Formats: sequence, structure tokens, C-alpha cells
Amino acid sequence: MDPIILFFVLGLGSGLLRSELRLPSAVYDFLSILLLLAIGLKGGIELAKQPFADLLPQMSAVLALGFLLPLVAYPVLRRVGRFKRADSASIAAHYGSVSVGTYAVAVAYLVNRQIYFEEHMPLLLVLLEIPAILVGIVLARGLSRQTKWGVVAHEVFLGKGIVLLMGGLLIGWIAGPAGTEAISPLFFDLFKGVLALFLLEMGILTAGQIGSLRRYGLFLLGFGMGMPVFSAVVGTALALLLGLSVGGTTMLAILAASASYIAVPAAMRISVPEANPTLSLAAALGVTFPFNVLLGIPLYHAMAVQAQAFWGG
Amino acid sequence: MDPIILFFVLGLGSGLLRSELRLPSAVYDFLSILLLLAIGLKGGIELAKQPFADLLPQMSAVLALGFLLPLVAYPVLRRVGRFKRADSASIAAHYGSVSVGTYAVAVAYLVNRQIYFEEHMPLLLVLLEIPAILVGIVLARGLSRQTKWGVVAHEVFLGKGIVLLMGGLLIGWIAGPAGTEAISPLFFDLFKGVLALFLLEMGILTAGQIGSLRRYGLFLLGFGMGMPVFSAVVGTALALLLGLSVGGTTMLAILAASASYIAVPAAMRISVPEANPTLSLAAALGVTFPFNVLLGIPLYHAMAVQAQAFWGG
Amino acid sequence: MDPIILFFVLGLGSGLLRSELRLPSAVYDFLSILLLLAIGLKGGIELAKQPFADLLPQMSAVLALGFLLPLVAYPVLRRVGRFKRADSASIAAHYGSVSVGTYAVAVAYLVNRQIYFEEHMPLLLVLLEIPAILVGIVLARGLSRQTKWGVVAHEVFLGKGIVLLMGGLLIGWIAGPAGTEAISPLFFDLFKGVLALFLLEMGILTAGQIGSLRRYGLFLLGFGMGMPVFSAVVGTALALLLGLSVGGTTMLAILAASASYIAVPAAMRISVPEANPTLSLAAALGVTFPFNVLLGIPLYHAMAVQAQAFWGG
Amino acid sequence: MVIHSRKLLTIITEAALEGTLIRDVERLGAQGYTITDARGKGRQGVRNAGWEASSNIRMEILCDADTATAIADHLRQHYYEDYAMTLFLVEVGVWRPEKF
Amino acid sequence: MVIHSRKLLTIITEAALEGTLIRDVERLGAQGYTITDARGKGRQGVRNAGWEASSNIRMEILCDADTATAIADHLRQHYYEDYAMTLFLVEVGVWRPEKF
Amino acid sequence: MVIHSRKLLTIITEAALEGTLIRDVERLGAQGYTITDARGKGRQGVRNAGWEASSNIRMEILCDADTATAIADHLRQHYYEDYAMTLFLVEVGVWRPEKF
Ligand SMILES: Nc1ncnc2c1ncn2[C@@H]1O[C@H](COP(=O)(O)O)[C@@H](O)[C@H]1O
Ligand SMILES: Nc1ncnc2c1ncn2[C@@H]1O[C@H](COP(=O)(O)O)[C@@H](O)[C@H]1O
Ligand SMILES: Nc1ncnc2c1ncn2[C@@H]1O[C@H](COP(=O)(O)O)[C@@H](O)[C@H]1O
Ligand code: NA
Ligand code: NA
Ligand code: NA
Repeated sequence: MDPIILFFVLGLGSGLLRSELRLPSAVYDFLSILLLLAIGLKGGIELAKQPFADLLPQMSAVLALGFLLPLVAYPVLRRVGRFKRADSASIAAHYGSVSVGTYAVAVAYLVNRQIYFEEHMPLLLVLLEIPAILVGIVLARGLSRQTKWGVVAHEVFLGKGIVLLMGGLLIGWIAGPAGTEAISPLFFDLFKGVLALFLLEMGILTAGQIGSLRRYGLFLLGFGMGMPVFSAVVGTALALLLGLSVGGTTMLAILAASASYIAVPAAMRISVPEANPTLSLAAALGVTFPFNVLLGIPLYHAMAVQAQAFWGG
Repeated sequence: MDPIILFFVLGLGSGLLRSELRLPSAVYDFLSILLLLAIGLKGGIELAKQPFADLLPQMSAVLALGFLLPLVAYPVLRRVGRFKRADSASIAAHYGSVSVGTYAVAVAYLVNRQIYFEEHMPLLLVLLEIPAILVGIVLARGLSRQTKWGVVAHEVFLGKGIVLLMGGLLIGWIAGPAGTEAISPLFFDLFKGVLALFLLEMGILTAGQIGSLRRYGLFLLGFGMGMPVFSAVVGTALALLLGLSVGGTTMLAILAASASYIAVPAAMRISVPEANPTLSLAAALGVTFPFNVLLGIPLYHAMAVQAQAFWGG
Repeated sequence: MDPIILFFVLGLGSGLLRSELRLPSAVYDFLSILLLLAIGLKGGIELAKQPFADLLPQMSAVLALGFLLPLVAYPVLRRVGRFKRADSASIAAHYGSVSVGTYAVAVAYLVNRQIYFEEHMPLLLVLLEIPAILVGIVLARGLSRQTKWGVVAHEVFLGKGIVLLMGGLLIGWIAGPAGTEAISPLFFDLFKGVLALFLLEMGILTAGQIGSLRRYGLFLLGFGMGMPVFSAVVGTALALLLGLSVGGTTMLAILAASASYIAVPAAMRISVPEANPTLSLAAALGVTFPFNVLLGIPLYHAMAVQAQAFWGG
Repeated sequence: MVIHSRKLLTIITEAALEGTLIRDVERLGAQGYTITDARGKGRQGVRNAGWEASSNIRMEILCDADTATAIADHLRQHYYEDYAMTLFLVEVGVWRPEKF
Repeated sequence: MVIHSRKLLTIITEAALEGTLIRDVERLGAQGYTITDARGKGRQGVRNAGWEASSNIRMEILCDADTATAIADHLRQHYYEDYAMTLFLVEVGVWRPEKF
Repeated sequence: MVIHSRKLLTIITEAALEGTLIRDVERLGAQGYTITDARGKGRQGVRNAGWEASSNIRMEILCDADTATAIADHLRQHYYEDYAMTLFLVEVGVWRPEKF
């Protein structure tokens, strides 16, 4: 088993056993900054190698995906889950967006198995982060005049995660492979080690969600595993349409399947404050993150292999 | 001279000169986490290479050592040092347990000189951390019903240090040498650099103990150097019995000789609160740590060489 | 363009757009500590390779430079800038001293272009940090008896920056190239990556100075760019006299041109508290740092090439 | 020197609100503020500082009684319902009353 | 809105006690608490936050007078002798008294 | 147990002053102090903790009225003009008055 997954399990275990183990928040921030920049840089370096125009179809498709997924999730949450409007909208936004941590684990998974994937994925990652937030706000409020779209845009586009991902992307793009060589020991050689520590803390945070999960019951548990599988199917189908490789298909599936626990919570807190943040975190962090990391990635990979074998070109 | 020792001296010097130099506590935590995981991983990877059953004799012997040492230290502290019962018990527990920082310096020392040692030492390190704590509590309280052994066990087995060491050990064991290759740039390549920074802070902390040392007088100074030498002799003898290599003998000596300044203080503070923590820290951190790092390690190594030459097989 | 400069631009941009991106202060401290130690170590390792006596002329010349520059800056600030005595003295001290961040960028610049420079520069860096502080205090107070020179000396020589630079220098000197090999993955391989993150935060800090800059007007802007160019010319001339290489000349120019934003602010705050720290920081950090990093370094390099072609030996 | 009476309003709330809160209290007349990072527990459960979404800040504002009331009213109307937030007021003495 | 009077009990003590303390004060009736990291000096010497064994926490509990007294009594009996610990009580005003 | 009245003097000032301040308040009779890191805004503009030169500390001193006055007077004379500094005084109750 990949040791980074074991780090996640270690964190989860020590969290459940109420060990006092925790990373200081400055360290957690440091690790996230390194991961976000590394992922951005990697994507930018690859963008430097290919004509940008070729990517426009993929980019539009992914934006559409980001609008679609929360629109599917919302009625399920509202009708079946019987959540309040604001809560349904907020949870839907979390699932329409993406989790950078999950993406990083998927990268490690594919690299480990030497499976090629389209390296501009970080660009799609950034694009997929944003639409669901806007959809979530509109679902909660309607197209109300009251919504301060300036504030929302600021929160969305200038949030830490997007700035680091986009910044890394641009730097990698401008500097190219040769230019970034000197910084690769920090950002690329240490990547998996940094990811391991990050997952240790993610395990601890996940363990902290079990309590709220118990309170909010079975529906969240089901939704937290059913929704990603559904999204992965949609992502896989889209990847086939776009003609991605097996690795790229797996990646698009995991992007669709993952649920945000950083950018979206922050944006929802400011824009839809009446939504209860405990609900969406319990689902995204307490169920979907571990599900994707432990079971989802191999599952979506198998799905991609099958799908490509049947319909792929 | 090994530069990591110079980092310790730099910290010590700037502490004594009252420079404002300090590592932020989040950074100190980060460095400790890296060291503990690295040591655990290293040990686990080696465990993966050999049959576990072969280690049982060594493991039992080390557990016995952990029970023995505090029982020797206690009467000395009580009678000669004239410390109160709780204080004697607490100091004895510190000296029966181990210091991970000292262990790491010893690893660097042996690796530097390319001296082989049994690589499963981290397992023995973990085992040696624990018994002395239990002995210390019993020495302080007797086998009283009042002691909340559940709380004690939680504090001991789920303390940060043990979780990281044991976790690293298990991860290394399960993932093996091939699996951990991708995380080795962070945990293994940076090891000595991280250790250097860690020792810088240890130097500063040691300097901070000189004040209390002055207050509590000569006995602590003598005990802080005499006890480790005695323990090292016991450790060396045990290593001969167990048939360890010269490097392994040095290691067992240093494990025995080192005094805990992380796990045991935390456990004693909760379980034997009436013991004055200043006393044990002044001895373990102000005397024994620098003594072992600067003089002890080469001394115990020389001792191991001699002992192996005379009695070794 | 060198990616580390792009990191600075990213920080500057996200600061100006009021993104919430910030490095936690513990992380900023960690990065500075790594940079200071790495620069010191590098210099020390080189010192180990050459007879110390040969450096005495350069060392004296640099000390003289450190006394001269603030004496030139002071009357300009007082007469032309119409600043109060204390403010003029304090700003002059900032510009007479050096910026380690700027030095690090210059190192990256020259190494990138494979331009040789005298590697003992960190020694000159340390020497140049100090005299300007003393000059600044005397300019503000006269040779008053009231000045607590003991406190000043403590602040200057035992400040974090000097201790780490000097400590690194001594460790590198004693341990030499072979001894420091084991710690080079942390201190040297990661150097540029660490510098990139450091510059990201510097960009954010610089953006934070724009407000005060606007308040204090045009003179500071002009001084913040004119003074470094003047100092660079003096530094270049001195380098020619001392017979330095093209790279060494560039380095001495950049040392002279850079303005302190760590050691001097701290010392001035304690020794000349009536000086307004906002003024000197706005100039040193808001103008001179970005000017040097973005334009100054290539400019001084071109100047060094020309100067060496005309007058160099 | 003589001591003057002022109010110290302490606000414990979600870290995510820091920026918004600063804008609001300055608009309502606060001449300054002090913030420390905190963790805690209340109606909204445990908030223990591991990461942004679950950490608190503790903001103190020294001001006169009217400003304190104005700020408290505003906060209760706009944030109290939806955010983790605790407010309390203490009577304090200051030496330079013109500052607050 | 009318302001109600409550007590703010502040406890400055060793970081190692955090878990135990939380359990105790909740059992004794505290509806919430706020904790910040601190360093300091007192009877037990300097405790300056470099590492766990020597760092402090500062815990605040808003509650009624009885709860404050109960907690203070408990702490003095169980911890005051053996741990670095300082307690003090302030009279504060709150707007939502039902919370505390 | 009976509660005694003491003063809590809070000083919010530049982090660079920490060492000097500790020396001064101990000389003026403080038996102890507690410090937390802080950020804030006042006369001297925003001080938001990103790095040393612009971060604050918040120091609390429990003492009797005379010591509090002595410290406050000293600080106002020596630092108030040139440094970012805010002082305030609160009436508090303590259980072990001999400590302060
Ligand atoms: N009774 C209390 N005493 C002290 N702090 C409290 C109390 N109740 C709540 N808090 C703090 O205020 C924050 C928000 O409170 P709440 O809105 O009740 O969740 C909590 O996370 C605590 O830090
Ligand atoms: N007079 C005081 N004023 C403010 N804080 C104090 C005072 N005395 C003690 N403390 C704080 O309480 C902690 C424990 O106090 P002690 O039990 O006296 O060692 C110290 O580390 C300080 O942080
Ligand atoms: N009205 C206020 N309320 C709370 N804290 C303040 C206030 N004014 C100033 N401060 C704090 O005291 C520090 C120094 O204040 P000043 O000397 O006014 O710049 C500021 O950085 C704030 O942290
Ligand atoms: Na998704
Ligand atoms: Na031992
Ligand atoms: Na200069």
C-alpha cells in the first residue's frame, strides 16, 4: 500500500483514539502552500509545452461540469435529505467543486504506477473550483440584488488556494521546465513527503468530523459516498468525449468526485452564512475525502480502464 | 567536528549570551515531527527485512532494562540527593527512559563513521521509553488504587512522541524499502539538516536550564553525568549478552544513558504533579543531554569497542 | 525570467489586490533562519579554503564603506528631504547597512548565469551590517553619555540575523566542505526554493508599504531609488580598487545598494525610538527592495562589466 | 495622573470574519482594536484552531459606552445568528481618554 | 438591548493541563470557554512557550457567579498547589444572558 | 473562600519591547506577568503580526493599585510617546491575594 495512504490512516487512527497528536496550524499552512504551489507549477510547466488553444474545449467542458454537478446535487439534498435551502445549496457547492488534497493523492497514485495523464490537469482543477461556488450562492439566494458579487468575487478569486494554484501555474508557464529546475528540490522532490505529512493532519481532521457525522445521520453518509461515484461517472463520460487518456480519464473522474473542504467552506461562510458549516464539512471531510482516498481512486481508475476499453478511441 | 554538534554549541552559546534567537514553537514541533517519523520509518523499513521472532529476546531484555534503571536511580536520589519521594521518583523515571534527540545524534555519529549497527534500534527505543514511566508512578504513589491507570496509559501510549515513532515504524514496516522511496527526500535526505536545526534549538533550551541548575546545586550535576555513565555500562553489558555488533552496543549504551525530556515530563506532570518539573528538566536537559551529545557518545563508542574486543563474540 | 523574481511579483500582486494570502509568521521565521544559515555556511566553507589574512584589506574597506554611506545619506535626508534629525539618522542607517534578502537574490542571479564571484562575500555582508547602525545612533544623539552602548551592542551583535549569519559562517569554516556535505540537502539544495517562498512573502510585505509610501510622498520614492544607485557606484569603485572579479564587483555594488529591513529597524527601535519606523520601512521595503530585485541587480551587473572592461585589471 | 473610565468590548468569533469585522467596527467609530488567535467551545461546538475554518479570534476594542453599544448592536443584528460569536463588556480605566 | 451582569473567570496555567481542565470546567457547569496560548512568569518561574513543557494557556470562562466560584474552588483544591496556575475574576456585561 | 480586590494592568505594545518591558515591570514590583502575541491598529497604524517589526504583544500584570500606578506612570513617561502602546486597568477579584 502506498505509504502516503498509511499516513492518512495513522492520522485517522490517532484522531479516533484521541491522541494529542496535531500539526501546529502554521505547519499545516506551510504544507498546503507547498502543495498548492507545486501542483500549480507542475501544470504551468506542462502548459508551456503545448499550444494553449488546443485546451479550450477541455476548459469549457470542465466549466460546464462545475455548473452541472451542484445542480444535480441540490434537489437530492433538498428533497431526499430534507435539508434547509441554504444547507442544500452549500453542500451542493462543496460537491461541485474540487479537493486539492484528493487530487494530489491521485497524482501520487498514477505516478507510482507510471500511468501517463495529461499534465495540464492543474488548469482544469483551478477551473473546476469556481463555478460551483457561484451556483451555490444563487441556489441559496436566487439572483438577488442583495448579494454583494464584488465581495464574492474577491473571496473566490483571491482566496489563498486559487492565488497559489494560479500563481504557481503562471510562474511555471512563464519560467518553463529549465527555469524551474533550481526550485524543483523543494517543490517536486519533496512533494510526496510533504503530501504524507499533509495526509497525516487530514486524517486527524477527518477523525474530528466523526462526531458531527453521527449526529447528522445516515443520509450524509450515503450522500458522501454516492455523490462522488455519480460525479466520477459523469467525469469519466466527459473524459471519453474529450478524448483523454486512461490516466486523464481517471483524473477527470477524481476531480469531479472530490468535494472541496477549503475554498468552498470559506466562500460559503461569507456568502451564505446561514448554512451550517458543520454539515458540509462532516460530509466532505468526514466521508467523501477518506472514501475517495482509500477506495475511490482505485475504483475510478478501474472504471477509466473499462470505459476506455469499450468506448475509448 | 560534526557540524550538527556545532549547531548545538551555537544554540548553547547564543542562549548563554542571551541572544534573542529562538525557533518559533511551530518550527520546533515541525522538526521534532520530522525526526520522530524519520527514525520510526527507518526502523520499520529494517524490520521488514528480518523475521520478527528473532527480535523477541532483545525486546524483552530492553523492557527489563527500562524497569531496572529507575529502580537503581531512585534510592540514590532519595538517600544521597535527599530529594522528596515524588521528586526522586520523577527524576528516576526520566533517566530510565530515553531521549530521541540523543539517539538521533548517535545515529549521525555512527553513520558518519560508517559503523554498522542493528537498524531495528528504533523498535528498542520505543520499548525503552515506556516502562520507566510506570515505575516512576509506582515509586511515587505505591500501587495505589487512586492512580487512574487509564489516564496514565492514554498519556503514555498516545503521547505525540510514541504515536509518531510507532506510526513511522508501522508505516515503514508495511511499505518496506521500495514503498518509502518516494518520501525519502523529505524524511531521509533532509535528516541531518533537520537534526542540525533541532540541535540549535536544543542548545538554546539547554542554556535556559543553567539557572535552575545553579539553584539546585552540585548533586544534580554529578548525578546528571554519573547516572548516564552507569546506565551506559549496564547497556553495554546487556548488548554483549544479546550478541549485538559494536555499533549496536554503542546504541544500546546511548539508549540506556540518555534521559527523556519530552515523553516523561509530560507523563509525570499529569501522573505525579507534586514532583517539581524544574528539577528533572535541569538534570536531563541541562546536564545529561549536553554531556551525552558532546562527550558521552564517543565515550560509549570507545567502551563498546573495548568491550567487544574483550568479551564480544 | 528567473522564477524567484516571479514569486516576488506574485506576492506583490496578491498583496496589492488585497488577497488574504500570507505566510504564517512561524513559516516566515523558518525561511529566514534557513536562508541566513545557508548564506553563512556557504561563506564559511569558502573561508576554509583560503588564508584569512588575504581578506583583511577587503574587510577593512567594507567597514569603511559602512561608515561612509550613512554619512552621505544623512545630509540629503535632512536638507533635501527635510526630515527630523532622528528620522534622517534612522533612514541613513538603513541604507548604510545591507539586506540579506537582496543578497540572496543576487547570489541566485549570478549562479544562474554561472558568473564567478568571490565566495567569502557573506563575511563582507556581516561586516557591512554593523557600522551603519552605530553611525545612525551617533547621528541621532551625538556621542551622548546617555546612550546605553552595552544595550546597543547586545542588540546589534546578538540580534537574530547576525547570530545566524556569523554562526553559519563559523560552522562552515570549522566543518569545511566535507563536514557540511550531510547537511547540504537542507541548506543548499533547497536554497532557491526557500528563497522563492521568502520572496513571495517579501512581495506581500512590500505591497503593505505602498500605503505609507503614498502618505510620505515623492521624496522617499526618489531617495529609495537614487541612493542605491549612488551606493552601487561607490561599491563598484571600491571593488575595482580591491581587485575583485566582475561577479565580486556586482556583489559589492549590491551589498552597498541594498537597505536593511530587519537588523537595523530592530536596533533603531530600541536605540532611537523617536524615529518613525514607518518612514524607513516604506523606503527600504516599499521602494529599494523591489527596485534592487527587479532592476538594480541587472543594472549593477552591467555596470560591473563596463567598469571592469575600462579600469579592471 | 487621573484615570478615566471607558469600555472594553471583547468579541470572540470565527477567524473567517476578521476582515469584515475590522471594516465594520472602524465604520462604527472604533479608534483601534487588538486581535489574538484563540480556540474555544460554545453553542456552535468545539472550534479548536487546527485550521482556518474552525479557528477563532478574540478582538478587543477600547471605546466609550456609545460606540461599544453601537458595535454590539450591529454585531448582534448581522452576525450573531449565523456565526459563532460571543460578546462581553468590561469597565476599564485608561490614562489617555482622548485616544479612545 | 439591556445588559446583564455575569462573571468572567480567567485561568492562566500550564499547557499540559488543557485537556483535563476542559473536562473539569464543563462538568462544573461552564457552557463554553475560550483559550489562547500564552507565556509568563510567576511563583513557578519563567514559562516562555518555547516548547510544550514550559508553555502556558489562558482560559476564559463566561458564567454566573456560582459556576465561577465552583470552578475556582475545584481548581484551587486540585491543581493550585502542584501546578503553575493563576486565577482571577472580572465583572462583565453580556447581552444574551441565557447563553452563560 | 473570600475574594480580594486587585488590579489587572494590560499593556498592548510593540513586540520589540518585550525584553525591556519585562525588566522594567519586575523592577517596579510586579510579581509575575502573562504575555500573548497580538496584532492590532491604533494611533500608529496597522500592526498585523506578519513579521517582528510590526507585531504586538499583550502583557497582563496582576498587582495592587500602587504597583499598577507606578508601572503605568513609568511606561507613559518612557515609552508612550515613541512606541505603539495602549494601557488599561481593570478591577479584578483574586483568591490568593498574597501572590500579587
Ligand atoms: N461561556 C463562554 N465562556 C467563554 N468563551 C465562550 C463561551 N461561550 C462561547 N465562547 C467563545 O465564543 C466562541 C463562539 O461562541 P458560540 O457562538 O457560542 O459558538 C466559542 O468558540 C468560544 O471561543
Ligand atoms: N502577577 C501576575 N500577573 C499576571 N500573570 C501572572 C502573575 N503571576 C503569575 N502569572 C501567570 O500565571 C502563570 C502561573 O503562575 P504561577 O503559578 O505563579 O507560576 C505564570 O506563568 C504567569 O503566566
Ligand atoms: N481603541 C483601541 N482598542 C483596542 N486596542 C487598541 C486601541 N487602540 C490601540 N490599540 C492597540 O494598541 C496598539 C498600540 O496602539 P497605538 O499606540 O495607538 O498605535 C495597537 O496596535 C492596538 O493593538
Ligand atoms: Na467535485
Ligand atoms: Na535512559
Ligand atoms: Na547599503
